[in-house]
Order: sequence, then C-alpha cells, then structure tokens
Amino acid sequence: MNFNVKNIRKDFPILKKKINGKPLIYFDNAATSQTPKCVIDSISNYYNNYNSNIHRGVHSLSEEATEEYEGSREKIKQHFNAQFKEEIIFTSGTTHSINIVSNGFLNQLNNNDEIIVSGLEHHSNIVPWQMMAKKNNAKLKVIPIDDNGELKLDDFKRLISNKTKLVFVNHVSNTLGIINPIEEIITVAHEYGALVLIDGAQSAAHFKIDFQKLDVDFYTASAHKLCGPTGVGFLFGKKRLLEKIDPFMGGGEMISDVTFEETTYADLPHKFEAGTPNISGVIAFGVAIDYMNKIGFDNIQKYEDGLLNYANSKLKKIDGLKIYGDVKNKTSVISFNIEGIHPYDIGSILDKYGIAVRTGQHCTQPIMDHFKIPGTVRVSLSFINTFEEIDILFDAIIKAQSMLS
Amino acid sequence: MNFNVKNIRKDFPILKKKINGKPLIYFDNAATSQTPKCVIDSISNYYNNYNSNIHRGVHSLSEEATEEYEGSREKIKQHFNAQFKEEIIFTSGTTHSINIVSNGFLNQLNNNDEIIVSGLEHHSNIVPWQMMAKKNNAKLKVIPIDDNGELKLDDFKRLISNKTKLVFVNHVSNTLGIINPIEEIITVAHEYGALVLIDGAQSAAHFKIDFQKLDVDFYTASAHKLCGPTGVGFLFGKKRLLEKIDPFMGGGEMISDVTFEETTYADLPHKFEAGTPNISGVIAFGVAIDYMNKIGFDNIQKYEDGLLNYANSKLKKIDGLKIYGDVKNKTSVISFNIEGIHPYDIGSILDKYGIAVRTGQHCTQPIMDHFKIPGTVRVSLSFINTFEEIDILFDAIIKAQSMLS
Amino acid sequence: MTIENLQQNLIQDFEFFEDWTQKYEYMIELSKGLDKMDQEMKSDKNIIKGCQSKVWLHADYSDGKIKFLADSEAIITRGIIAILLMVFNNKTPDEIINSDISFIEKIGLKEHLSPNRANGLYSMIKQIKFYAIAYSKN
Amino acid sequence: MTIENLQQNLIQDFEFFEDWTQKYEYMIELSKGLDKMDQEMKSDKNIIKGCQSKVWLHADYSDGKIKFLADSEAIITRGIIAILLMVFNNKTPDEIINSDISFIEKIGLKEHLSPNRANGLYSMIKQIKFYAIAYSKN
Ligand SMILES: Cc1ncc(COP(=O)(O)O)c(C=O)c1O
Ligand SMILES: Cc1ncc(COP(=O)(O)O)c(C=O)c1O
Repeated sequence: MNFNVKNIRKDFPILKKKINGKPLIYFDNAATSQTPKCVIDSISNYYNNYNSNIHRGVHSLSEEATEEYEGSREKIKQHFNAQFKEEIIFTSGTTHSINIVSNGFLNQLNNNDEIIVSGLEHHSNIVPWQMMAKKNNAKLKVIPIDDNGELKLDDFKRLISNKTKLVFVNHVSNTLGIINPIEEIITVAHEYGALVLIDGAQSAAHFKIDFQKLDVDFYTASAHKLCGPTGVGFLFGKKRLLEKIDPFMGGGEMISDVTFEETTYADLPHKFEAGTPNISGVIAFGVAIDYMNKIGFDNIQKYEDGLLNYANSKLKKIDGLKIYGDVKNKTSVISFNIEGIHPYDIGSILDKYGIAVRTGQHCTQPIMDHFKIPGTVRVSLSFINTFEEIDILFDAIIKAQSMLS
Repeated sequence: MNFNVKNIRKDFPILKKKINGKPLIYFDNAATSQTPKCVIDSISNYYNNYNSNIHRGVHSLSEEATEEYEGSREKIKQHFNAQFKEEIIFTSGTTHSINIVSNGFLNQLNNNDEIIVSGLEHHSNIVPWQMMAKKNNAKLKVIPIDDNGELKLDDFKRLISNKTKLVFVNHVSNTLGIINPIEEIITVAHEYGALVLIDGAQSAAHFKIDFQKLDVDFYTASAHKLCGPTGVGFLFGKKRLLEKIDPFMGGGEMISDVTFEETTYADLPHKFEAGTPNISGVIAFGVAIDYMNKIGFDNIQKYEDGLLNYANSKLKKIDGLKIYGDVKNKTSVISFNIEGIHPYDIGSILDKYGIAVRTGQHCTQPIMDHFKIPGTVRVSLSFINTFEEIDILFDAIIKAQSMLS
Repeated sequence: MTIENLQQNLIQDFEFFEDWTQKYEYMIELSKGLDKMDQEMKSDKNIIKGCQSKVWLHADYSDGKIKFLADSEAIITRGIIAILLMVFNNKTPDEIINSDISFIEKIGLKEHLSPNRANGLYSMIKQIKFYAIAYSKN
Repeated sequence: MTIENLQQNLIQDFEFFEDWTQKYEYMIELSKGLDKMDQEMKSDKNIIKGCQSKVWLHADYSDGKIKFLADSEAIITRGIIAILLMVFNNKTPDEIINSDISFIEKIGLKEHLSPNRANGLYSMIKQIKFYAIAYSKN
C-alpha cells in the first residue's frame, strides 16, 4: 500500500498545533475536514496573482480566473464521472444544493404526490423538503430505521408507489457512519419512476463515486468535508432534470436576457449560479480533489477501514460504552455514549486532552429521538488520523469516565 | 491627509503583477476589489490554526472559530451601526442577500400590492423580484431614468402609493457610478408605509454608511467588493422585519427543533444561516473591514473623488468619447464609449497594455436599452489606483482609438 | 456578601488549583452539592433553548431579592451552575444588573460560556440578567 | 487546400509578427476585408447567444460543402471570424468534424476564444462543428 500517514500528516499545517498543551488530535472530520497546504496555498495564490470576477471580463486576470474556475468544474465532473460538465453546479455547500432541488420541485409536485425521506437524514436533507411540502401539500413519508440504526428496506418497498416522485437519502449517515444501500434504493425508486437525491456530504470524502454507474439523479457534497475550503459545494443533477427545474436564485450570470417585463434564463450551469460565486473557493476545491486523488481513494478507504475497526474494537472494551449504529456496512464514524454520563461532559474533558470530538445531536434530532438519547459523543475519523491517536483517545475516555462517575 | 497611496499599494500583492509584460493597472474594482495581504493571511491563518465547524462544537478549535466568526459579525454591526448584532445575516453575497428578502416577501404580498424598482438596477436586484412577482402577482413598477442616467424622483413620487409595499434601489449604480438619493427615497417610501431595500454592493466600499441614521429597512453588500474574499456578503434587516419573514433555505443551524412532523426555526441570525457557512470567508471579511477602517473611509472618499475628477476631465479630452452618467453626484466609475468603436475592441486592446477594464452590459441590460447601446467600457476606480495610472490609461485609449479607426 | 466579594472569593479559590483536573474535580464536587430541581419544574417554561446539555432556570422574587433554581443534565454544566448561583442567588435585581460577569473568565471557565458551547450557560447568564431587569421594574 | 494546410499557413503568417500590435493590425485588416452580412441575415436565428459583441453565423450546404457567412459588431472579433472562415469555409462536413482547432492557440489568439471572453467566438466554433455534424447526416 502506497500510503504513508506520517508523510501525509506533514501536508496539514494544523496538525502541528497544541491544544491545552497537548498535540491536537482531530476526530471531528465529519463536521469539517482539515485542509492540506496545497489547498491553502491555492487560495493565497488566487488572491496574490489573479483575483478577478469571472465570465464577463475581457482582461487577462478575468480570463485566468475563469479558466481556473471552469477547470475546477471539469475536475469535479471527471472525478465523479458525470456525463456533462454543465451537470456540475457550484453552490455554497450541501445545504444550498439540496435547497436548489427542493425549490425546483416546488411547483412540479402537488397534493397527490409523495416524497420519501430516510429516517437517518441530516436536518439539511429534512427541513428543505418540509418547507417545500408545506407549500405544495406533497406528502412526506419516512423510511424507518431499526434498532441498529439501519434503514428498513422492506418498509421502503412498502412505502414507495407510483405516487412517489422523489426519494432523498444520504449516502452515509453523519451521525452513525452507516452506509445506506443507495444502489438498491435507486433501482427500486426508478422502477416506480421516482427520482433520487443522494446527500453525499459524508460519502464523497471516503470513497470514489461514479454518477453514471450509480445512475443517480441528484447528488450533493460540500468542499469543506473534502479537504477543501468552507463556503463551497456542488449539486450534480442529470442535465435533462436540471433543465426542467426553475432556478433558485435570481441575479447576475444566471440570465441571458433581462428587461423589466421579462427575463430569459441562461443555459446550464449558469442558470443556477446567480451572482459572483466563491471563485477562490471553487478553485481550491478542485485542488483538494486533485490532492485526494493523488493519495488515492482506494488507499484512503483501506486505511480508514483499518482505523475504524481498530477504534471500534478498542472502544468496546470500555465498561458501559454503547455504540450506536454498530453495523458491518459503515465508514469512519463511531457514535457512542457511556452509561450514566452526559456526552457533553465527555467532550469537555476530551478537549482538555487535546482531543476534538463532537457531542450532541449532530443535526439529526430524529435519530436521537429514535434512540431516546439527548445526544452522542461522535468520533469521526479520516486518513490523517493514526492508530496511536486512537490509543490516546481510549486512555482519555477512561480518565474522563473515572472523573465523571 | 494621512493617506499615502504608495504605501497602501504595498499591501496588495497582486499589484506587483505584470500583464502582457506591462505592470497591472486594475480598473475593474467595481467587479471585484483586490485583496490586501492581511486579508489573505487571515484565510491561511484560519486553515493553518483553527479550521473547524462552528456553533456546535465543544472543542477548542470550534470555539476559536466560532468566536472569530461571531467577532466578524460584531465588526460589521459596528461599522455599519446596526442596532443589533443579529440584524447582520451572513450570506454568500449580495445576490443571495436580495433573494432572501424577495423570497421572504413572497407570501406577504398579493396581487393588489406593488413593488418599485429603480431603472438603474443590477440584474441581481431585478430578477429576484420578477421571480417573486410572477408567483404572487405583485406588480413591478420602474422608476425611469433621465438622459443623464439619473433617477426621475418626481416620477417615483407619482408611482408610489399606499399599495406600494417595497422599494428597492441600489445606492450606487455599478454601471454609471451615480449615487442615488436614497435618503429621500427612504423618507418618501416610509411616508407610504413601504419598506426599502438598498443594494449597497457598490456603495459600501466607497463611503461610510450608518444604518440607523439612514433608517434603512434592508441593506446588502458583498465582501469581494470590499477588499474581502469571494463567496461572502451580508444582509442587514431591521430585527422586527427579519423576524417576520420566512427563512430562505432549510438545513442545519437554522432550526431549533426538528421532527418529521414539524420544525421550529431558530432565532436570528441563525434562521437565515442554514448549513455550514463560509467560515474562513466571514472571518476574512471582518479583517477587510478593519483594514479599510484603518485607512479611513474619509481618506478613501476624498482620494477617490480626486481620482474620479482627474480621470473624468482627462478622458473628456478624447475625441468622440462619450461618458454615460456624467453627473455631479457620483463615485469611482466612468462608463464610456468612443464613437464608431465597439467597447469590446477597446477592452481587448487595453488589456494588451496591462489595463483591466470591464466592457459590456455590466449586468444592467435595462440601462443599455435606455441608452440604446450594446455596452460600455467601464473604468472603475478605487483607492489603490494612482493618477499616473490614469495617464497611462489615457495614452492607451488614444492608441486603441487610432488602431481601431 | 456583595456579588463583587463573592466573585473575588471564587477567583481566589480557583487560583489554588494547579491544573485543570483539580479545577474540574472541584466543579464536579460542586455539582454533586447542587440541589436537583423537581421534575415538574423542569418544564418548557424554564428550559433554556439552544443547549447541547439542557439547562433549566427558575426564578422567584420575594423580599426584594431573586431566588434562582437551576439544573442541567451534564455534570460539568451543573458545576458551573453551582458557581453562578453562589454569586447571583438571593441578590437584589439592581445588584445583578450592575454586576460584571468577567470573573468567569478569570477563573478559567470561559470556554463553557462562549455562545459556541451551546450548553445553555451563555443563555443562562443572559436569562439571569433578564429576570433581574424584569423584577427591577416591579 | 486542406484545413490542416490552411492552418499551417496561418501559423506561419502569424510567426512573422514581432509583437501584438502587428498581429492586431493584421486582424483589423482582415476584418475590413470580410464581407458584411446583410441586415436581414442578422436575425435571431443566426445570432450566437451569450456574447458581449454579438456574433452572427449562417450556414448553407450545397455540393457537399458548407458555406459559412459570419459577422460581428466588434472589429477584432470580425478579424478572428475572417480567420476562422479562411479555414472552415467551403469544406465538407467530415473535414470540419475531424479538424483540430488548436491552431488558434498557436497563432496566439487563444484569449479571444476562452469561454470567458463571452464574445461568441467560442460558441461560434462550437456552432460551426455543430453544423458540420448536422449536415454530415444528410
Ligand atoms: C449594484 C450591484 N448589485 C448587485 C451585485 C451583485 O453582487 P454579487 O455578484 O456579489 O452577488 C453587484 C455586483 O456586480 C452590483 O454591482
Ligand atoms: C449528511 C449531511 N448532510 C448535509 C450536511 C450539510 O452540509 P453543509 O453544512 O456543508 O451544507 C452535512 C454536514 O454536516 C451532513 O453531514
């Protein structure tokens, strides 16, 4: 395996940092990934050398910025194997991407139509649909989850019908790390003529995804979870579907003709990219994708699986520790509680040891309601973590447990 | 005057750049401003030292990022003298900001209601309202402009009535540089109980603005025109108004309670900040505001006025050159054409001399229609420009003119 | 004792601790000494929103002074609540209104009070001041 | 001459120029030599969208070859149109389909053909290839 974590860690300046006198151990990768130097440098390089507004300028800076910006679109297209470049819409992040779709279907659905959401979703893949359904009276149905946190596929097959117009599911649950069987969900949905949106916020960083092979209708992700900067993401949609839905925002760039009486929208992808985009961010996103491909998604996946297994078996040795979503098909996330201790207390004490974990509901209140818990401690791993860090985590949890009992 | 342009220019790394072998002369400041080193460094510093998702983390990185992010909100609040911090909503830019408001009023207006837009608007302040009006049948009325490009205020006073619910006008026209009489517009609108949105994309960089003194209801701006990074802006709205309108996007952070049956929205400002925001961008935006305040808006205004007057009188010496919007009350923009020459040709040749200007419609097709021209050459100035650069521009235009005639 | 004096005492107490573990152990002690709130008082009315660990705060006004009751699910949060009640409980509205809360920073617990922590303590202090303002108008 | 030969000739011509001014002067020359399109041909059907300087392109197919007519408002754009027509006019659909357009880069006019320039040339080349594909199916 051509993968050396020590060398890779040198690419991430933040890993030199001390927290409360201890070396930073970053186990909050699912919230946001850390950023390699090449990505940070690409942002400085943009502002130092060719910062300019894009698409409309006749001058050289604008041309360079446009080329790099469009080059980034090409990289995303290639990496995810979209059919057309214009199927990649740059957005400010997954949340924005999902809202484009929910808004787009606002006037395409009515009160006989049904939409299906999974019980494992992040608020970003629930609230936009609730807002839509409130307006067009479409009916929102939920795929329930079982005691392990897995989607009940049989129930999905019972819920779906010819009335179902849209199904939206995350690829990987941010709270439990469970990988959902999206291939099967897509196949079943398509049999009923329903479209599928996959929220890939938590999958894109962990394995390679092929839009054409998946035959997915819409897919979304955020750069800041992919070694890229904050404030950027993308929406993928099949061309004929994106052409069919209304734009979400009005503004510059997304029009081809404007009079006070009437406006014609521009072609894809511009129709959905109103206003000056996050130019430096989009360009840095492309650099981040290049960086991850250089490391290799196969390597990333293999290494992260090893880490996850190690962490899983190690943490299970702790008395009273319960893991939620402890299933076979998962990636890079362990969500747990320790009997009698509030997750917030554990998180606070781990921080004192320089360990960054997330505690709380992780924007998935329905999952918390399902397990009847106030929250969990979530350890989310990435290829920048080491096995030694898991040992340190283990020791720190033991200490926290003894302090708090 | 405590203002030394030579020293200031040292803060901007891009100004060392050569274009086609000539030093870069950047006269496209209205499209996007250049970025001082301190702002660029603040972005690297964020990713090198405390990159983390905000608001929900118990760990130190998250706390530091949240403090800096919220600190930036405080800076914007102070600088523009908003009454409450939560009146400042971070967005991805002016276009996004305006769409929040147009979407917010979607279900508050009906087909007896009227909205008034100025004839000088950027597409970003036209299209969102057209999209809204198409849905709720509100009527869009336009304040016409006169031969000089100035708004006909008398017509505005005839158009407005008790049916008028909203008036939206840019503070400064991006195409002509004309400063609109927003104080008077706000006063008149308020007499009729109408609310006013000021698109400040082109004003915030050129003079100090006081929201409370103006008594403006909504105001928008983009960081990338204010020495800040791309992908960030803000919406200001009076608290009681923002509380009254629906959120634009659904997602994480903007909710307080989520079940599949119902969702309660969070308080301001979070209600409008769904998803992971552009954290590094927002923080850098605060640094940019600090930077401009260090230079001093009084200094900036005085210096830029001097530049504008000089450029104005100099360009007028060119045979056949016509300036659009050549009025007294304007700032930092000169839009012109030369008889018999297409603006694109001039822009192309100026680029060869290292001079970046913008040509075309500047996202204001209605203004072009008004003057019956295909576009203009726009020279937009800022405090980083020098009088010598204007001399070079003058010579280059003369050369372009002789080549192209 | 005045709020100011109480705060000074706390700052001095905390200066004794050599590291964060001693400080946290002390807070956990305090937490165990804090009265539990009755279940019926843990109502929606008393809950403080936006918290990772729920915080409840109840106030009563009598004899010119405000009596606070507060609780939380998390033990460290309860420890800080205990500290806040030591300082603010049984004080007049005016005393509370005019008090400074920077002592929290001086005893090194600032991290729990940033708006970020979302643990309700930040909102709890705001709410304490809020009650004080409300009762001062009585 | 084949498209390939025409392109090679152009590249050689442009190599003579010592700086951009000569190159631009030559293009302006070419522009002046290009036939103006009739007003009625400058219809919405022939316009190429998304341009700062409008570009019109018209195609006719006869005797197995495509005849192009094109025009623009801007003089430099017209110059480039003249160059493109030199190469692509009166060629068979297959010749056009199989042709390489990188010669534009080699003669140093790439900047006018980036999608950014929004001057329609980029779209014009796409449209030329489009016509070729359409007519090749006849
Ligand atoms: C007057 C005006 N309004 C709105 C905008 C749109 O700003 P942004 O592209 O940053 O969303 C601009 C930018 O060109 C502008 O000049
Ligand atoms: C599964 C999932 N969906 C959506 C989101 C929202 O992403 P963003 O905050 O970047 O818009 C997240 C991020 O936490 C997530 O984990």
